[in-house]
Amino acid sequence: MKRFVRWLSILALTVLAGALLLAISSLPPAPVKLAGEVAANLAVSGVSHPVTAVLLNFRGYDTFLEVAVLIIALLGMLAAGLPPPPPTGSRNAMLPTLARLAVPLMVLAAVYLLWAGAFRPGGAFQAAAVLAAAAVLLHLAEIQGPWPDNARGPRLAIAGGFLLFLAIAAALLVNGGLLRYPPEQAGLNIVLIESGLSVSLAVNLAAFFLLRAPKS
Amino acid sequence: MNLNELLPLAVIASSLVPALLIFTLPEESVRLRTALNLFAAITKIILVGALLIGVRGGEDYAFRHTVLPGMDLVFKVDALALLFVSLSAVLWLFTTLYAIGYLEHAPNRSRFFGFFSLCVTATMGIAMAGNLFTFFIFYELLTLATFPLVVHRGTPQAMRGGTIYLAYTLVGGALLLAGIVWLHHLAGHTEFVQGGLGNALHGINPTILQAVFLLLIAGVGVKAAIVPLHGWLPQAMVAPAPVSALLHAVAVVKAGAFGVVRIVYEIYGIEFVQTLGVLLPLAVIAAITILWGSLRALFQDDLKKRLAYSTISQVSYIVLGVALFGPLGTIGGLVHLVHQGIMKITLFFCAGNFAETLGIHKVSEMDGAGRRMPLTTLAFSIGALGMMGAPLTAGAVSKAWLSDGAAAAGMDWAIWVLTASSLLNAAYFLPILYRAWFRPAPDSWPHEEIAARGWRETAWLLLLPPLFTATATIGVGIFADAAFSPLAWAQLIARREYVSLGQ
Amino acid sequence: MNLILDPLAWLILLPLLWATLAFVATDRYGPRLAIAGLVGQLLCAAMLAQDVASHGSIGHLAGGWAEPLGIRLFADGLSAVMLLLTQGVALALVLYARSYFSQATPPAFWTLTGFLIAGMNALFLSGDLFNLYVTLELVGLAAVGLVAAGGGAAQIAAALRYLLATLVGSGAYLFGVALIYGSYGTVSASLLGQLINAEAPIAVWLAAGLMLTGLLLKTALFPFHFWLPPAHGGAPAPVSALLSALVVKASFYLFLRLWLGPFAALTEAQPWLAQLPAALGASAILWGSWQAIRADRLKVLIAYSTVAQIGYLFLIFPLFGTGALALQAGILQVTAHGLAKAAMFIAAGTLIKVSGSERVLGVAGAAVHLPVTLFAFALAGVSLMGLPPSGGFLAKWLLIDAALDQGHEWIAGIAIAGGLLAGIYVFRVLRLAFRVTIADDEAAPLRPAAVLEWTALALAAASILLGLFAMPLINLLAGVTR
Amino acid sequence: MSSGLIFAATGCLLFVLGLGGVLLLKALLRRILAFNLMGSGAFLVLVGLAQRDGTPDPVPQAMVLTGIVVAVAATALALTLARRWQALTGREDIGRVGDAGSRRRSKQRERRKAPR
Amino acid sequence: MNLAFDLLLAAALLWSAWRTLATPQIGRAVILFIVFGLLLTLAWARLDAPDIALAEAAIGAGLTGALLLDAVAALRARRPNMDGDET
Repeated sequence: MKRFVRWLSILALTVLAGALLLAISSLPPAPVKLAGEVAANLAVSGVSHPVTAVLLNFRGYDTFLEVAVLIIALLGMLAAGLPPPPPTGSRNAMLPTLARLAVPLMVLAAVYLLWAGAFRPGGAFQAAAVLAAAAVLLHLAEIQGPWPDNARGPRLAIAGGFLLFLAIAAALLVNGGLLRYPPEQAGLNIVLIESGLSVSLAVNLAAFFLLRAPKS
Repeated sequence: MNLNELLPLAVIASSLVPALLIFTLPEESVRLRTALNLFAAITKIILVGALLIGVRGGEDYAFRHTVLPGMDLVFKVDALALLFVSLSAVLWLFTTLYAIGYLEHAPNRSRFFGFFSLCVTATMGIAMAGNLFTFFIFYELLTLATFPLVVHRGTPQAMRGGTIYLAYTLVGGALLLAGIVWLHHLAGHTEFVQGGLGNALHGINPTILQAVFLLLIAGVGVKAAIVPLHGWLPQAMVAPAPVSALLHAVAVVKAGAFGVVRIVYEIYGIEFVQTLGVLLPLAVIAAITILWGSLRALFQDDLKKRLAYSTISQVSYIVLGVALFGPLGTIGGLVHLVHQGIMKITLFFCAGNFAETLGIHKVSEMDGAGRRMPLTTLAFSIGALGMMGAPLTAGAVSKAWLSDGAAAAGMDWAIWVLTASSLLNAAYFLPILYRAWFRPAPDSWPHEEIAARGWRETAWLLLLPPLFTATATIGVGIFADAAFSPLAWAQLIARREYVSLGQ
Repeated sequence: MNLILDPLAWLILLPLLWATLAFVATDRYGPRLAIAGLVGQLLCAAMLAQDVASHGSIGHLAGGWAEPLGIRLFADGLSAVMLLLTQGVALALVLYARSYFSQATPPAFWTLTGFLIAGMNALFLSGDLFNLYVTLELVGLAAVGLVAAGGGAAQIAAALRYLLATLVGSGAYLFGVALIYGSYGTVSASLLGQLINAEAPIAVWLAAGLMLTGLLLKTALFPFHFWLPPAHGGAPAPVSALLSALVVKASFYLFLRLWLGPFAALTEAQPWLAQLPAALGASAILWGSWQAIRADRLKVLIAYSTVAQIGYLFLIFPLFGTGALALQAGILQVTAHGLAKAAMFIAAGTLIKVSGSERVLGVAGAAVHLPVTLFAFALAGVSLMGLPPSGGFLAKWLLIDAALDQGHEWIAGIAIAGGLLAGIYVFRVLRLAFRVTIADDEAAPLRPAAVLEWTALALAAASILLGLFAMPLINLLAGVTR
Repeated sequence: MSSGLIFAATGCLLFVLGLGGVLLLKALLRRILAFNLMGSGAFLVLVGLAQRDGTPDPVPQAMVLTGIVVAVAATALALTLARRWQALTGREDIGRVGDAGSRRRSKQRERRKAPR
Repeated sequence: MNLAFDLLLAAALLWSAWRTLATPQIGRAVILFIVFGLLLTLAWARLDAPDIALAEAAIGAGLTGALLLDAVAALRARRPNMDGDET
């Protein structure tokens, strides 16, 4: 029975794969072309890089909710019970030196990515990832200890960036819509949001590694 | 909202509000609860009195509230509704008095009286329902409100009885629901109209209409304990005596019988039922139930069980009366709705007294009970004689009209059924009376709980209600021709139902 | 109107705000933030419903960009009903939870609850398929977090199974969105409603299939229900209530929206498709009821009842004929079940808390020492059985009526049979409650806090009263276009 | 055949592969990996199919950025749960043990409560 | 040339994905998943999506990979016997 179900599922999946391939190979061109719309409105978006414009202006609301998803994942960890911290003293002797050298460079890279996001590939998410990686490196080098589950600092940092985003979204309701930037201030708003976000996201991502149950 | 809309609501509220209040009362506040109960019962009787006078004068009392598009909650007080309303309102007062005495030291009285009042609320709703939708709402509410009463004692037998009761009534409810929605779908509405829905039903496939009729009658037939849907009633007698009174006389089986009346007269219309060819089968089923119930009663040693089978038989008199085409049978059926209630409640009160005072539960333990408890036994005898149709009692009036109705409808076999049933009634009641009055008393009673004080054989509150209802059994028989007697009222209803038929 | 007080926007912002604050603040402030926030949200939902009732549907351009470039939020009668239900039930549950968790709150409970509600509100208000994906994840992950709360092995197992199911569900949904975007170049639901027609390419059919199936998985429709009983039966009572009453409805809502909106042309072109969800719904009713009848633990019984009750929601799909009956039946069922199931779960929570036993048998004697809670349980049961007067009854009535109207008598039969099966499992509990227990003679068990009993009763009473005052809800739905 | 279409086709196959993995594999970690493959497949289709005519489209690209972050969030949560599960039970898959175990436990609790 | 490269890359993606699920050792599977992520980065570059390529490298392959490695190490540390990888 079990084996039968298994083979049936594999058959069904194969059929699905075939149908999907067939479907995309015969697809007529799409009637709506958003790339053109993005290009047409890029000038008033506050940034010159189209992906950033979509991410933080045209579809900024998606990004807003997505930050909440990241926080929820962290909350889920807290709810389920944090893993214990790794045993200390097993680090590679070279790690602290490496970390001390690399971390400043990584921070620099993050700032660059954040700044670059306005007009070329990069932005808050990539910057946050680099920052988080720096924090993890510090942690592995045992320079930065694990965060206990009631640590205030990381929580404040995570909440702060998101609350800033929320405050801007709410304040802009005066313009008649969530996150509806006035064109002349769009750039400033986006920079503000992205700076807040990169810290918030970085701490959030780092917390996946650093937030550990207190040693029993 | 004017007074004519308000009055039906007030009748509902006069037991619904006390029910909700009683639920919140702590167990110890006996006085407050008693006061509330009596206040509610008396208020209701006064309200019903006002309605009686108004309806007789041709006043219309109706309340309408839209629940869904095209579906209204309707309370409509017509003569038929009032027949049932006043029966229940009056008997409720006595049952309440009786229950207060009966449950004097029992636990969980707040819960009991809460559901008790809720039961009566449901009965009022059933009586005053202006369409099948409303009828169904209160019909199911009655099921729900009686279940906690049936299982009130919490014993394994009570649990079993309650479960069987639920199984029957919930399935019955489901059938009824299916019938009602189907009818609503076919006819567009389910309002009760004198003479039936008429045109709304014409042009519909008769087979479908027969099926719907079957569903509807089966649905209400469960509560009316029509054979073969009667199985729950003998099981439910494990409930405390006031609850049995409620089930057998005031509320549950009456709700079923009343439903049959509404469906036959005011949904399909008696003439249309005749045309569909389902009137005769209904009469036959009723006749079978009458005989079957009486036969089974004959073999029960448990007193309450014997009474339960007797109820099965007697309630179908109402159905039989309804199924006899012509006003005489209708009058017989309707008047029996009231008369059976008064007589049967007397019997259950008395059975409760025997059980509470002396611990008598079985017919075989009845020897000499008449000497120890003469008043109760007297009341019991009157009730039993009434059931047999002895002259000057309520039973005689109903049976006379039913027989006339059968003759008028050309269904002479029904007369034989009635006669046979009367003989059977005598066969299962007379031995009880004989034992109670003429056999010597045993040395000790099974379980004597209440000692006699002078001529007062048991507690006040247990004694008065059966005495009153026994008196009423004779009263409605002797004064059957008085202005507000049940008979006069049944005649009024029949006149109005058949006027719309042009008879 | 004052733009900054736009109730639609605040329904999303408020819960996010208090959830984030609860994340930073200590547990002591969690309940206060939640209650204050939810009172505000309830107000917003009422205002929004008022607006919808007078203006029809209301749009809100996030970022000020019109479709297809931007995301358009919108509210019509359907969303208004869901929003009202969500805020109302959540408020009662939060009040209950505050007392229920008075000794120890599971970690992150308040903040997760806030994010969960935010996610649902965002879902009810979104008109953009990709944005809806994000809200789905928001709801799904927050719900998983709540299930995991407490961290016992049973909770973790339930959470893991739930997580995998919800991730596969949203994964399939996302893949469908990708195909849709590839086919039309937009993910705006309203635009797609105009673009998609019966001659749509295969990719669109596949997309619809994947998205709808993914949502069925998240809604736990039979046979995708396997994750629900452990998750809903194992979580703390307020969480179970939140999940059973509201969370599964969110993905159902989306299913319904897609069915009636973007994919309407597809489902109308192939009417037999509608039989599939109905057939699964019927199976769900039978299977879920059967499992509830033989469940050993009280909360598992209630969870299986949810499996069965979800089935009713899917019976409506073949019945969208010319009239509005099917939609009314579906939404009444959503509302009535939401209220009743929340009441039942928290009543069960109180019963379990007092008796100390999670088994159905633990209810014995509750009629004596926990009358209010038991009464709430019974009223909720009345609505679940579809007995009058209750919202569940009206839903069943409309469903049967619609079934007869559209000539699908078997659906009417299933609805009636399902009510009887529900009667068995509800009365299985109720009759036990009346059983006299030996424990009665001993010291009475401790009485729970009043708020635990009365919140359950309030929710149950609401599900009953819905059976008498359903017209406002029906009127709200009148403006919902197919 | 454009790059877009090639990678969209790859995405379809990855999605089905991942889906099969999540449904049919036992080990939790493996299923989490499979979920990530599923997600990557969806992302490739989203961008690849939209760019099948060769012109870049920033809208799906932004969506994928959002999607990647959501995926990492889900993965982090799933891994925490899997680790916790293994720490509690020593198991690295979830069979039907979850129900049976909880039922057994509830009965044990029952028994412990009984004498009170 | 480009077409050939794309096809090769697609094949490599599918192969690494397949191996990720099929390889018997979980540690190796995670490594293969990281390889898959890096290949995916190339694919994003081929699709003119440098933003995603960056994010995929940093988050998709990088952070996710690190999380997975962390988890594998933790799981392994708790296993009673070191030799038994999962089946």
